[in-house]
Amino acid sequence: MEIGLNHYLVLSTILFAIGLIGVMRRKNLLLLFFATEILLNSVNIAFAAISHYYGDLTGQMFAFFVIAIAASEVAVGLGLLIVWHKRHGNIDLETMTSMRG
Amino acid sequence: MLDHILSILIFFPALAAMFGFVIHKDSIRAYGIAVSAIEFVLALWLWFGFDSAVSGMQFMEFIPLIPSFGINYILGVDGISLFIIILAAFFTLIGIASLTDTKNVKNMIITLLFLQMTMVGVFVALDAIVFYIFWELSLVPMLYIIGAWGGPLRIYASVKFFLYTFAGSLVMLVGMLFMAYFYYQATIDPMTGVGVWSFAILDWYRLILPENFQLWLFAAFFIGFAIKVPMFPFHTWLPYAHGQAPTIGSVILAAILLKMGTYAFIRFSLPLFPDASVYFMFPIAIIAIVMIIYTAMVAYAQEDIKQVVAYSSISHMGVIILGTFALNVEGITGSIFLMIAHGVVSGALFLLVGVIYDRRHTKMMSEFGGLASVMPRYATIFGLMLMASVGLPLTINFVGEFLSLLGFYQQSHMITLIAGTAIIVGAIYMLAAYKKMFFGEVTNEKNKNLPDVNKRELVALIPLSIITIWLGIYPKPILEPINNSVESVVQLMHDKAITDEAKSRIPNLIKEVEEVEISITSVEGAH
Amino acid sequence: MLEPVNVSLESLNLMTLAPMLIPIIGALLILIIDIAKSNLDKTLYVGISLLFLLIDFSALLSSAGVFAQDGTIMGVFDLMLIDGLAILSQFILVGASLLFIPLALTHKRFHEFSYPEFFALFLFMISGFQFMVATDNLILIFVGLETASLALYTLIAMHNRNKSFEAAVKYFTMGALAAGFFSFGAMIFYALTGSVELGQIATILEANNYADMGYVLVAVVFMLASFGFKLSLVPFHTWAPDVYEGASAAMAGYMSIVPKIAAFIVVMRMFEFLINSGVVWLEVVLYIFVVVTMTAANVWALVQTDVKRMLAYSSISHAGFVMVAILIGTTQANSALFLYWILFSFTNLGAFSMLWISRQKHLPVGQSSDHSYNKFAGMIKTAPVAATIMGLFMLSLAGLPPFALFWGKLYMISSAVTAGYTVLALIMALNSAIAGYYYLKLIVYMFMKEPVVNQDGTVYVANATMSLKTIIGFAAVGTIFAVIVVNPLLEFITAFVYNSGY
Amino acid sequence: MEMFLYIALFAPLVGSLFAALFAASPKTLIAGVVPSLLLFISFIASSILLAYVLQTGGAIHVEMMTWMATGDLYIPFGFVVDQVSVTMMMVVTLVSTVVHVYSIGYMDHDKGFNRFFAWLSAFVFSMMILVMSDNFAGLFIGWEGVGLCSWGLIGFWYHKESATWAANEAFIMNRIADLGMLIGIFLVYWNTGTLQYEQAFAVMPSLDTEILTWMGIFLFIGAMGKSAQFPLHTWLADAMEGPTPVSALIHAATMVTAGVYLVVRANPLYDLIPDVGLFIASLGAFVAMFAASMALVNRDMKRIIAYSTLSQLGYMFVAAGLGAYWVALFHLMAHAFFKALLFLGAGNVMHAMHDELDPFKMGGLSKVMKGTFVMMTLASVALAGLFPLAGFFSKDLILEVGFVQHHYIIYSVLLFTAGLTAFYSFRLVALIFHGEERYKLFGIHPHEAYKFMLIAMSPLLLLAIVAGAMKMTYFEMVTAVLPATEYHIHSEITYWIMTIGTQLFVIAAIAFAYKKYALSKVDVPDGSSDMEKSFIYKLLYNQYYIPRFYENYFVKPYREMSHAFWKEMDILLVDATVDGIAKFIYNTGENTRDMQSGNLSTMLKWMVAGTVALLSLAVVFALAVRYLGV
Amino acid sequence: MFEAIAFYLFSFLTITMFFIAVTTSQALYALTALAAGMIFISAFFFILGADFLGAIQIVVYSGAVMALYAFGMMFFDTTRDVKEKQGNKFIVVGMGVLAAVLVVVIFAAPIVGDNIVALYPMTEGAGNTQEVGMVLFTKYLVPFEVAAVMLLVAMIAGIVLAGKKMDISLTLTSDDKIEEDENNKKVLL
Repeated sequence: MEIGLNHYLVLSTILFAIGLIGVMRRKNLLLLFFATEILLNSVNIAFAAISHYYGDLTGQMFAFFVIAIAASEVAVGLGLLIVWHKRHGNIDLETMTSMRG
Repeated sequence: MLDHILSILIFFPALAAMFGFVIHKDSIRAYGIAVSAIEFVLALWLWFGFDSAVSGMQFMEFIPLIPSFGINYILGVDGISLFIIILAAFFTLIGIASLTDTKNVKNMIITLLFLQMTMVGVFVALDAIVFYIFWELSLVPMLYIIGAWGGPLRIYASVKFFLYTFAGSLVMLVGMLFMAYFYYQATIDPMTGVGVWSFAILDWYRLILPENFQLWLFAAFFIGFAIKVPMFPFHTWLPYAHGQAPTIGSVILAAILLKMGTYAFIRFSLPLFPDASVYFMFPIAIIAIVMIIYTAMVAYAQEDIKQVVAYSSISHMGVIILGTFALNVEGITGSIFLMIAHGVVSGALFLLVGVIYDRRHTKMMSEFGGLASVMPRYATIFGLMLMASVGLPLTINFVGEFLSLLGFYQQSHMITLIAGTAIIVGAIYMLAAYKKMFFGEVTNEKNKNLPDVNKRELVALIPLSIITIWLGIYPKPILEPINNSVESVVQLMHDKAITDEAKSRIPNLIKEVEEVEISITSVEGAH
Repeated sequence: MLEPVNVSLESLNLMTLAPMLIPIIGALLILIIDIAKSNLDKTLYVGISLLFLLIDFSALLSSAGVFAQDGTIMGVFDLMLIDGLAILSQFILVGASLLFIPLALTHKRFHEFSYPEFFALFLFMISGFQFMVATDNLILIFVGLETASLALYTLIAMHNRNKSFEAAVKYFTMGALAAGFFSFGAMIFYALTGSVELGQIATILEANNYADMGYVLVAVVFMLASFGFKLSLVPFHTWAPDVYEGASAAMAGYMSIVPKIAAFIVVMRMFEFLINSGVVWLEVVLYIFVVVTMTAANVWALVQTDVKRMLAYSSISHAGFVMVAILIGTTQANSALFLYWILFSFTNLGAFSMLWISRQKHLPVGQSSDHSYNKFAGMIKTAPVAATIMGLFMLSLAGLPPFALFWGKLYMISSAVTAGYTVLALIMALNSAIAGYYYLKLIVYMFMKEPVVNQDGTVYVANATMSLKTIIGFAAVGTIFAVIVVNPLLEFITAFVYNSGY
Repeated sequence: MEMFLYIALFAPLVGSLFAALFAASPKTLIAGVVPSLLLFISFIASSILLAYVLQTGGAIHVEMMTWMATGDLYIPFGFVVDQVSVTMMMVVTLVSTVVHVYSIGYMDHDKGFNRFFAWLSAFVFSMMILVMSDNFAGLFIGWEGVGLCSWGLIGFWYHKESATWAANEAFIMNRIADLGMLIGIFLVYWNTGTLQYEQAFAVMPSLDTEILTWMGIFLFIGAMGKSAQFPLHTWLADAMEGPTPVSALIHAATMVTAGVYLVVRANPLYDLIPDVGLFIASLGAFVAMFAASMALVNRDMKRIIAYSTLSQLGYMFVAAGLGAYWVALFHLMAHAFFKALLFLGAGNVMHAMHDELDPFKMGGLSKVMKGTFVMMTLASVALAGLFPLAGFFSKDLILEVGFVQHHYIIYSVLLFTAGLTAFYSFRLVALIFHGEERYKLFGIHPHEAYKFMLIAMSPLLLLAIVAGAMKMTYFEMVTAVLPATEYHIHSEITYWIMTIGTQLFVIAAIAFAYKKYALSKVDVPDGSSDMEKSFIYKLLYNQYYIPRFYENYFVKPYREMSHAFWKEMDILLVDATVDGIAKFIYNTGENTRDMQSGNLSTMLKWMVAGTVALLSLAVVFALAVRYLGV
Repeated sequence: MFEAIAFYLFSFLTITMFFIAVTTSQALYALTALAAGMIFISAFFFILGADFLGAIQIVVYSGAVMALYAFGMMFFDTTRDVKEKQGNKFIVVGMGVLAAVLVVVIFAAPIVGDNIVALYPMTEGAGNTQEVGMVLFTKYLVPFEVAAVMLLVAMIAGIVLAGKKMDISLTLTSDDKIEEDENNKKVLL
């Protein structure tokens, strides 16, 4: 039973889907950010796998930068959450509906 | 100076309007009159310098605008457009001279001057895009005039006016782009594979399109023009626009703006798509009949005198359309003449309605009655204009109406017979309205002491009355240049026609073909 | 063993980096100055930003000169790609930024401009966008995009009021999702071709004759979702109205132009080869996208009661309109995209600036939003010049000739016509007509109603300073006399686009 | 001679404009005198022209200027004075001079004195254009011009509802016919290429009969309107709302005969289409009797005379239709004289009776109004066609034409009508001038009209008496341009039997009328007598219910339809569709804006939903490619 | 064989962990599960020979990011149960699953591997870190530097947003008030 590239791709997809579910169902912003991390991580697996199977380093590069991006996003995201929390005392996205229509 | 007179005619009022901002509001009226009088003199000068014997374009101007896309500032005037330009200048002049609104006169006059720029521009533009620019731009001042000085429903009316026309002309724009593209296709040099973009109308004239292309393009242009005219069933903006607009707005709308549509038919639809014109002749004629009879009946049912005149405009525009689609010299000449005639007469009628509105602040006919004894001069001028509107011989309208119907008779007897009821139904609503307003005893106390027309109003009305009769008796100075230009249009159509039907419908005037046609064979391959 | 790599400095073509490095240097300078001495006036930072943007602009000019001579330049291990698209889009990016920065000099004091960091982040953001458009490497695109986006989220939030936080959080969260989509799409492309460079990807896919159509399509779907978000295509547009409303008007205007042109460039690079090699599916989907985006956004704009929100929806609609260029994919269409966007920048930035100068710190009495239509009622009476200028922008946005945007629309529709998209051309035309309504609505309020908010008109220029007025005047003049510049612009653009192979 | 032509033509116009100068000012005598003088000048000029025509036998043809010229169409203002038009000119100028002078007295107390003369002279001018024009378009100018003036004059007392209504009715009815005329003109133009009489008629023989038939029919429709032939006749009776001189001039002597003039003028055309001619004759005969029957019971003096006019027009059309153009023209002339006289006499009576029109309320006026009495009686005699007055010569001639051409039905109808004519004419005379002085019941003190009015009428009286004598001169003159057919009954005996028989029949009718209305006691009818209850009486009295029919089946539906078109169609259908489209778009926005709920979670879901939707599309497509090889 | 077992084991573990991370109502569980999932992912990296990446994964994610989140959680006090109202769960899960299924349908087919050339092939005998460094500092030097800028941006953003200066909004304070405060030398800026 050879584990091929497609296996990794399917795994990546499943994790991505989980991330999507999380993005859609989470109302707590912090937990929602968790889900976005999952999205990026799932892609990283695939990149590493492709890189491996093709014997090409570009995939690893991509994954490397994705990690960097994920880290930066956390910083900005938490900053925004802090500001919001200071003002409202919660980080529930249901409270963010002052603009609509 | 005559070399650039068209540009001067266009931009002088606009520049003057700019300067108008710094004029004090007490003297703005004098300023407006002066500017429009100069403009009118310039227009007359144009007429003076115009060579009636020449059928082609005169005073052509050319400035490259976007040459890489074939858009250039090309102007020119021929017999077809000359008189509408003069009419536009004339109506702006008397419009300003007889202006009675006192609210924001300054804005009004500046707007009118801008409007004048666009009106002149439309009729002298020989580049489709330049034409389109002025065509669209004319909506803005009118929107403002209706919306800012109009009646209680003014906003609805102005927005409706704007959007309806705007939507229609956008479809037309697509048609223009197609036209330019076909020209490009036709001029592709087989060596380089590169064609020439051109939006110049005269270039387009040289293009012969396959019939099905003509049909589609005709339809695209038609929507734009039909809404502007307005043709049934696209006419419903007009009663609102007229009903709500201030007097000056209605006057200019009826006298000039509506003519843009019919003018465009003659400038674009006929020579560009002769076969499609023949193909659609009868459907359009039927629409014209509906316009004539149906709107005349609706006019009869109106309670507001201004609406009567508004609907009557539509009815008359039906005759103009009919004459245009007679596709022969008599009909087209007649329709152009009727454009001018209707401009004068309906303009005058709206002015007259304005006169009574200024005095009583109502336009409902039931409020009046017996005005003939209170305001005899008013009644007389109104009567004259009414008779002109009804198309009595020796008034200006008759010449146009007669020629239009005469022209169409060659194409269809039955339709002309039905369309001819214009003279009956027209008389019905006009006489009924006149009777309600002027005849009978003066029953309403408020009407007992109405002053008759004053000097300012006469300044506008007398010239119009004189023109109405003068051109009714002696239309030749106008008919002749129109005729010459129309003959070249008809000949062009005949030469360009590709179907046998069209060849037989459009008369051959047996003149030497001046231009070599570019035939498109490659257009089919475009899609 | 790894061989040592020999790199000659010439082959790196470091000059290709210059335009991106200049704003970074400017940003760092600002940060350093702030560290050295705090509490300096914002005019200094505005000046520095302007200065560096101008240098950037001239650097771009020299790149343009080089491009005109030698054609496309690759640099730094072939990572940087300076072609016509990159240069044109950077001109728009930097040009619009030049127009934006002076808007910081408002009469009233707003929170974000009290930070030197604001200007630093702004310059970083520009550099991020510049990187994004000047490469065909998905990694650099991604990194540039994120740099710019993260800065942008912060800039929005720095306006410091509830709505701007809300806007920033919404934008951020959806942006994170879009980033996920992007990386997933890139991953599939990589899986397919073993490359993350768009040129390479195109070559390999074509060589394979699109054997893995399924993979390609899935990749395209995720890319579409990701850039659909950036370009605010329906249904990925939902952030746009809220973010525009939450951000300051100036920022909103800026956002309607700059991030989108960057995204357009990437989309053009990414989809053009697919469309041209006959991926019917993409054509169909893009067709649906542009039609839905144009129409739906227009329809929603109709029912808005707030001018800024209306402009937000209108910007969405314009984006849909321009997306047509991507769908058509001819040289004419791509040139039209740039022409349209340049003209749009003028007009839209002008319109938002008009909102900006009428901005008050507190809601006007009886108003529920900053820029409700009601606030502008009767403006012609109280502030005639401002009303006229605003009306001008509205007419231009509506595509009324001869104002700026008309020429863009004209050329865009013409490109549809030329490419045989007749129905699409008609839909575009009719959408312009629908759009006419809501632009007209503002004109109606300004010109035809009686004033309700105040009688002296000061509210409309409450925030005005010389620099704001200059920018608005500049935009207005550009809007009116666009016809003069269209021809040289068009020739310039067409040459650049054509020589880049698009 | 051209100068006289222009004088004859433009003198009335000058008079009209002169009077119009004073239109808005209070009564000025000069505004009446000057136009009358000018008309007299016109009359003199016409007479000179007549003399010229008589002498030379030629025609004067001038072309003043171009009117319309476009394409192949060329219409000048061209005028021709030939035997036919000069006859008409004479009639017109003479009668109108008389009427003008008469009106100075008649309109003496009217506020609109000046305006009246402006209109009246304008009418004469139009009529002159009508008869003098050398082409169909010029004819049409006059045609419409007289229509306009007729409108202005019928509605002269515009404060009266009935007057203005009648004016509009007249105008509109005429317009209906004018459409026919216009189409006729178009037919002429497109088939002959010109509108000049001479050239057009020259081409006509070479044309298809069918086309000619249509031409004839449409032109005749025009004539039917102006000459108030059935079914377009109702306006004429209503037109009596105008001042009486107007009725005399327009609705008796001149305008209504324009139709006859047209047929006569177009004789080369109608000669080519005898079928249409027969139709015209039959219609004429029908109208003659039809109108006479209505005159029998009417109780409005002016209407009775109007019906009589209608009836006589029928006679003229019989003659014209049967090709006896010169007879028609001759009767036209004679009729103009005695009918105008009759109307003017009626005007005197009205004045005397303070605008009372019901002859049943008069009676015995012969004592106070001797002059008028004589004139009206003589005019009635002429109308009845008794020897030796004008009517005898002209009317009997028409009977003969019918007889000679073997149209016996037409002949009998006309003969019978002659009796009716005599009856109603003398019924009127008897009721007005004889019997009890019923007017006293109403407290009226009648008085004779001004002397000068009577003097003004005298030329007409003279002509009514002697016109018949000019028959042969006239015949010789007009046959230069009209077909010179003489109508002689071959057998002398038949001729005498017929003539005397006719005369006796007429006299009997007169006697009957006198017996019934002058010698026996007459009550003012109150609807109670048996006769008044009879169906025939009601039918006749209500004008065969035709006006009501028109009101119910044309006017009312038109009004209702107009209203429906406006309210139901224009507003509820056409405009509502336009607004509906706009509203639909707007409401779509209103209904779907909830998509933008402002909730971040929903936004994210939309994004994912969009992606999933795209994915499904992509996968379906991809699978199709993979497995179906699309 | 070993590879297969490892793959399935870690697949199971990551999927489970991430699933818990998105479904649990306990924020702490979610955080822990996420951190665990991250670490399991690094296992894949090691399996695939991307040692450098695996190391980075553990350091950056489990070290830095998770720590940040943990601090955040403490700050926001979300350690208690999070009540999340759910609308229609079916839509959420349905769309997620559908997305997965759709993509998986495509991914089930092998990729046509023609014409793929490794641009930056792995070199025999060099360590992964060495290889990565080689590429990173040549070809990807620019993205690397940009990433540095991005981190700088993120840092500034974090500082600015969380800073004290954001507490009082100039945007909402009227200009007069600001003047006054400045004149009173209150430290606002």
